[in-house]
Amino acid sequence: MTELGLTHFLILSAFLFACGLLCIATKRNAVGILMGVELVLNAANINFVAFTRYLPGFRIEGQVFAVLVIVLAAAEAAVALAIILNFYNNRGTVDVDQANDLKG
Amino acid sequence: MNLDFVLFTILATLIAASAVGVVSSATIVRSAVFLLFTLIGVAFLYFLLGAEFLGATQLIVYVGGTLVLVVFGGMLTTAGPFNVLRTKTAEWVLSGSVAAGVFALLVSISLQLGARPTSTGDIPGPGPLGMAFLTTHLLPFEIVSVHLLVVLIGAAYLARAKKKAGSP
Amino acid sequence: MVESLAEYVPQSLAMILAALAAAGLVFGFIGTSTFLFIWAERKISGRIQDRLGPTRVGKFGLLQSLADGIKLVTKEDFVPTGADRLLFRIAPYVAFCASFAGFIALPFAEGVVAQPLNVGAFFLLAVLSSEVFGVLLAGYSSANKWSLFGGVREAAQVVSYEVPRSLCVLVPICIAGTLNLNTIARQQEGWFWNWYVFHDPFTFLAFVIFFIVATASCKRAPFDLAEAESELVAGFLTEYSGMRWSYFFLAEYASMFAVSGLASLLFLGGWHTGLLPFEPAERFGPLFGNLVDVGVFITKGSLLVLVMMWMRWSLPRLRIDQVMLTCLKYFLPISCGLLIGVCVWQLYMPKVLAEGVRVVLAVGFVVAAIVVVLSAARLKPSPQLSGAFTKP
Amino acid sequence: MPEFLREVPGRLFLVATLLPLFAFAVLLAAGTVRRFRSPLPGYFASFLLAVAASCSVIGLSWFLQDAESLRDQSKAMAARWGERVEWLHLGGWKADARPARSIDLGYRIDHLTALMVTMVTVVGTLIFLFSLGYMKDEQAEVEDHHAHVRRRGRFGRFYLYLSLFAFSMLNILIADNLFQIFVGWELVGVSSFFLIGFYTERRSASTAANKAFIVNRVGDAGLLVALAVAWFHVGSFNLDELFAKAAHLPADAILLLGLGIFCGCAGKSAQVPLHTWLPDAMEGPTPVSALIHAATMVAAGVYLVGRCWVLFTPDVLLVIAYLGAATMILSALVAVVQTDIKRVLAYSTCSQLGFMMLALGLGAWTAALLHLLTHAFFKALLFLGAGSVIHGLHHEQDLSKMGGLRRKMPVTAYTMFVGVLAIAGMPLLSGWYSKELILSHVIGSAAADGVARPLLTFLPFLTAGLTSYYMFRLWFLAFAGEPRDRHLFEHAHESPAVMTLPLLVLAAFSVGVAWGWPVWSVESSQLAKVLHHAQPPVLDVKYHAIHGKAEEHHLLTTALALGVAAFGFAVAIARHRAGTLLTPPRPAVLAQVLRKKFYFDELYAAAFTQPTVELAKLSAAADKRPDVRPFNLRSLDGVLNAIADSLVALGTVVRRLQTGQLRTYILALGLTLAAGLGILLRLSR
Repeated sequence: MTELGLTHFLILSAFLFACGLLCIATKRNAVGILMGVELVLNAANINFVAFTRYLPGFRIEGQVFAVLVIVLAAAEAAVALAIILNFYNNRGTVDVDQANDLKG
Repeated sequence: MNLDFVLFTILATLIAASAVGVVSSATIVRSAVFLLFTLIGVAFLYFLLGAEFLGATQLIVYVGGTLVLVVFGGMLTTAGPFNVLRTKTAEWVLSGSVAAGVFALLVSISLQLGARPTSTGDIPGPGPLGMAFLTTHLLPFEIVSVHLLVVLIGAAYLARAKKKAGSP
Repeated sequence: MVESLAEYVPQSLAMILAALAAAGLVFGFIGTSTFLFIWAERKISGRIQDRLGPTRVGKFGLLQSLADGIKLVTKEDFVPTGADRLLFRIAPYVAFCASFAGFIALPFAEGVVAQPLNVGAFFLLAVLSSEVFGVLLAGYSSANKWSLFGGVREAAQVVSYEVPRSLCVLVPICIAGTLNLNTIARQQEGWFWNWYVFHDPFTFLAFVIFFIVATASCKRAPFDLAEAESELVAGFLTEYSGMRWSYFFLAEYASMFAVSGLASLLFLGGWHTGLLPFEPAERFGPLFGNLVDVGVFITKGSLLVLVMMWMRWSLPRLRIDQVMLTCLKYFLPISCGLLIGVCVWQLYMPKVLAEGVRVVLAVGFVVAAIVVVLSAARLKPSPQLSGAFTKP
Repeated sequence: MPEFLREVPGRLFLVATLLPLFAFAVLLAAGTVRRFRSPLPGYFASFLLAVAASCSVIGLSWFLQDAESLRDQSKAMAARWGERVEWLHLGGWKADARPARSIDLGYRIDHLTALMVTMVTVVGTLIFLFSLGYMKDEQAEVEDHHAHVRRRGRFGRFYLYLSLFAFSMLNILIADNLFQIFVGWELVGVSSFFLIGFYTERRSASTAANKAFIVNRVGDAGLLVALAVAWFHVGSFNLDELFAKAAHLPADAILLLGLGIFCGCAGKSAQVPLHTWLPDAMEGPTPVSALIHAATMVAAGVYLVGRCWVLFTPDVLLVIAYLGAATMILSALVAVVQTDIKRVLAYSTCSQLGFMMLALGLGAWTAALLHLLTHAFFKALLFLGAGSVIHGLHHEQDLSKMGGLRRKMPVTAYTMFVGVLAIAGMPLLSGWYSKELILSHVIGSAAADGVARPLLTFLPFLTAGLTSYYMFRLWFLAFAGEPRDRHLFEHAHESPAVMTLPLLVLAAFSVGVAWGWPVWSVESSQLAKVLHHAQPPVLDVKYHAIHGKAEEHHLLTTALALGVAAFGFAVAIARHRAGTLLTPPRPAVLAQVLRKKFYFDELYAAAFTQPTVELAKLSAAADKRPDVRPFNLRSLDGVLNAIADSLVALGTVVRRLQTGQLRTYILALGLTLAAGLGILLRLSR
C-alpha cells in the first residue's frame, strides 16, 4: 500500500464524510450544522477528483461535477445563512433544538 | 514510498485532524478555523492530484467566499462572546456510533474495490473544462447559473432588513 | 532547478530542496522588500507632509526599519484576558501565509517562479482573498469590540471587492486566452504598446479599476476601514503587539507587492521593459538576462506600490458605507461592462483598427504622464502650508 | 411561392387551418390584459381568417389544376396533397406484444375537402366581418336587459371562441383519420357550448348551451363506439386504411361502425331524435347561429357521413334515409308555426339537413354534398339577414311585431329575398341545382328499386312545398305589408356597411355558386362536377341504375318540384293578402302539436330527466330514514369511514416520528444510509 492509489483517497473521503455526519448530528448550532454539510460535500468532491485521476471514464465529468458541487455549496451556504439570520432575528438563538415548530 | 505518498500522508493527516477539530470544537468560530484548514488541505489535495483549476476554485470560492460567510454568520449569531451550545454525552455516543458505522462500511467498500488502474495521466486543464461546460455539459452549467441567480435573489430577500411591525 | 539538483540527489529530495530554496528566496524577498517599503513609506509620507521622515539610523535613515524590527522582536508578546488564545495566536500567521502563498505562483521573470502553475492568475487571486481570514480571526479573538468591528468590516469589504477584482483580472485574461501568468507576460513582449493596458480602451479602464480595487482589497488607505484609527482605535490590530503585530504588516506589504506584481504581469508587460528592441535573456545569457528581467519586474511592482503610498498620503479616508457603495454600485457594474466590452472588442474589432487604438492609447498615456510630471515640477510648495509647519 | 409550399402544396390548407388556431392562442393570451377595450381582437381574427380564406382559395385552384394534370397518378396526388406524422406510438415495447400501433396525425386534401375548406373559410370570414358590426356593443360595458346585469363587454372573447370554432371545423375537414376528426368534433362541441352560452348571465342561454352540449355527447358516444370498433378491428384510424379494409370486416362490426358514425353525425347535424338542441341554440348571438347553421357545426355531420359513406351498409343507409326524412318533414312542419325569426330559420336548417341525409341514404352523394355547399351560402345569408333585422330592431326577434321593414332596410330585405328564393328552389339560383338533383334521385331510386318506399318518395316533395311556404311567410311577415308595431318600426334602421357588405357578397354566392354552362341545365353545374370527382367510386357502380333513372325522369322532377314550390309560394302570398299568416293551422290539435314541436322536449323530460331526478330524490330520502340510516352507516358509509378512521390512526402514530429535532432526522438519515450500504454490500458479495 505504499503506492498512492484510489483507495487512499476513498478512505480519506469516507473519514471526512463520517466527520461531517457526526458534525451535523451533534452540533446544536445551526452554523455548525452548515459546516458539517460542507465537510460532507468536500468528501464527495474528493471522490470526484480522485476518480478524475484514476478512472478513465471520469476525465472531464469528475471535474465538471466537482466545480458544480463547489458552486452549489456556496449558493447553499448563502441561503442557509440567510435562513439562520432570520431564525436568529425571530428567536434570539441559533439552537436548532429550538426550531421545532413543525413537531408532530 | 515516493514523494506523492508522503505529501498525501501529510495532507491527509492535516485534513483528518482538522476535520476532527471541526467536530470537537465547542465554539463555532474555532470550528470554522478548523474547517478552514480542512478546506485548504483539500485544495492542496487537488493540487496534488493535478487538478489545479479545481484547487484554485476551492480556495477562491470555499475559503475566500463560503467560509468567510460562515464565520460572518457565526459572529453575527453568537449572542455573547464565545457562546457555546453543549451536546449531551448520550447524543455523542449515539451519533458517534452511527458515524463510525457509516465510516466502517464506506471503508470496507473502498477496500473491496481493490486494485484500480493507476493514474490515467494528467487531468485536463481549464481549457477542456471550459469547453466541456459550453458543449457537452451545457445544461448543468446553465442550471447552475439560473440556480445561482435564484439564490442571489432569494438570499437577498430572506436576509433583507425587515421593518418592525408598527413602525412607519 | 530540480533537474540540475536531481543529478546529485534523488528526485524526491531534489524537489524538497528546491521547494525549500524557493520558500527561502520568497521569504527573503518579502522580508527585505517590506523593510524597504516601510522605510519608503515613512520617507514618502514625510515628504508629502513637508517633513524629512527618518534620518537618524543609517544613511537617509535606511536602517530605520531594522531598528524598528529589533524593537518589535524584543517586545512582550501578550494575549488579552478573555481572548480566544489559540485563534489570537494563529491569526497573524494565517494572514501572512496567505500573502506568502501568493508569491508561489508569481513569476519574477521568464520561468523564475517557485511553482509554475497553469492557473497562476486564478491561484493568486484565490490565496490573496484568503488573507482576510487572518484579519477576521484577529478581530474576533481579541475580545475587543473595536477589533471585532474592524474584523467584520474587513470581511465585508474584502469579500465585496474580490468580485470586481476578479472581473478586472478576467479582462486581460480574455485577451490572453490563458491563466498562466508566465504566458501572459510573454505575450506582451516587444514595444510598450504591446502591453495589455494599451490593448484597447476596456483594458485601460480595467487597469485603473483593478489598481483601485486591489488597493482596497489590501485594506490600504483610503480604504483602510479595518484599522480606521480615528474610529476604531486600531481596528483588528488594537490588541496586538510585538512580532505578531509585525506579521500583519509583513502580510500587508507582501500582498501590496503581490497585487502590484499581478497588475504589472497582466497589464504592464511583466518583466518586459517595453523599450528594448531585444530580449535581455537572449542577449546577455540566461543568468544575467534573467537578473535584468527580475530587476525590471521588481521595479515595476515597486513603482505601483509607491503609487499606493502616494494615494495613502494624499487622499482622505472614505466612510465604510461609501466604501461598500463604491464597490457594489460603481466598480461592480463597471467591471461587468468592461468584461463584456472586451469580449465584443475581441470578437468584432478588425485587426488594423485595434493596432491603431493601441498605439494611440500608449502615446496618449505617455504624453499625459509627461504633462503631469512637468506641471507637478512647476508647482511650488504653498508658502502658507510650509510656513504652518516651520513656525511654532 | 415559399419553399415549404412548393414540395407539398397541401400545406396551404394546413396553414389555413392553423391560422384560426393562432388567432385563438393570441387572443387567449391577450385576454389576460384586462380592460382591453378595442375592436382590435375582431380585426385581428377576421384578418387571419381572411388570410386563411385566400390560402384555401389559392389552394383550391392549385388543387383543381393538379387534379387535372395528375388525373391517374393517385400516389403523386396523395404525396403532394397530404402528410402524416406519427403522434403516439402505442404498444410494441414488449418483445412478444402485438405489432406496435400508432396514432397518426395528418391531413389529406381531395375535392370535397378543398371545396369544404374554401366554403368554411369564405363564409366564416364574411360572418366574422358581419360580427364586427353586430357585436360592436360588446366593445364597451354592456347592459344586459334579459339578465338585468351590467357587465364588461366580451368582444375579444367572442372572437376567441369564433376562431376556435373555425379551427375545429377546419381540422375535421382536413383530417385524414378518425381520431383527429374526433378531436375536432369535440372541439366543435365545446366551442359551440361557449358560443351558445355566450350570454352566460341569461338562464335560457346557459340552459341551451348545456342542452346542446349534452345532446351532442349522446351522439359522440356513438362516434366513440365507432372509433373503438375501428381500433379493434382495423388497428388504425386512418380513413384510407379503414375504407380499404371495410369490406373484410365482420358483418356486425361494420354495422356497428356505420351506426356509431351516423349516431355522431346525427348529434352534430341535428337529426331526429337528437335534433332538439338546434332550435334552442338560437340563444347565442346571431352570427354564431349563422356559423353553426351554415358553415361549421351542422355541416360537420353531413360531411362525415359523406366522407365515411363507404363504411355504411345498405341497412344503415336505409336508417339514415328514414331518419333524414323524418327530420326533414317534422322540422318543416314545426317551422310553419314559429313566430321567432331565428327559430324559423333554425327549423329550416334542420329540415334541409334532413334533406341531405335522405339524399346520402339514397345514394345521391354528389347531390347531398352539393346541397350542403349551396345551403351553407344561402343559410348564412338568411341568418345574417335575420341578424341585421334583429340589430336594426334593437334585439327584437318576434315576427309578429315586424312588417314593412323593406322600406327601412332595403339591402337586408332584398338580399334576404334572394336567400329565400334560393332555399325555395327558384330556378337558376344555387339552391335549385342541389335540390333538383336530390329530388331527381328520389324519383330515380323510386323508379329503379324494386321495393316501393312511398314515404321516401312523397315526403321530399311535400317538404319542398312546405319550405317554400314558410320561407316566404317569414319574408312577408318581416318585410312586406304594414308595420305591426309602430314604435319598433319608427326606430328601425338599416345596418352599417360592415354588415350589409357580407350580405351582398353572400347573396351573390347564393345566386351563382353552382352555375355551369348552360345555366339552365342542372346537370351542367360546375360545382357538382367538381364534387363528383370526390364521390366514392363504388357509388357509380352500385347506383348506376338510379342515376340512369334519375336522368331519365328529371323533367318530371323539375315539373313536380317547381309545382310544389310555386304552390307554397301561392299559399303564402294568398295568406299574406288575407292577413292570416300568423293565424295557427285549422285543427287546434295540430296547431298545439306543432307549437309544442311534436312534444320531443316533453318526451325527453319524461323519459330521462324526470326519472333521474325522482331516483335521486328517492335515494336522498332513503338515506335520511331512521331505519335505513344505521344500515347504511354499517355498510357503504361504514367502509368509507373505516378507511378514513384507519388513516387518521396511522397519522397519529406516524406523527410522533416528526420530532422537529433536526439532529434526530440526520441520525435517521445516517442509519438509513448505513443500512442501505450494508444491504448493498451483502448483495454484491
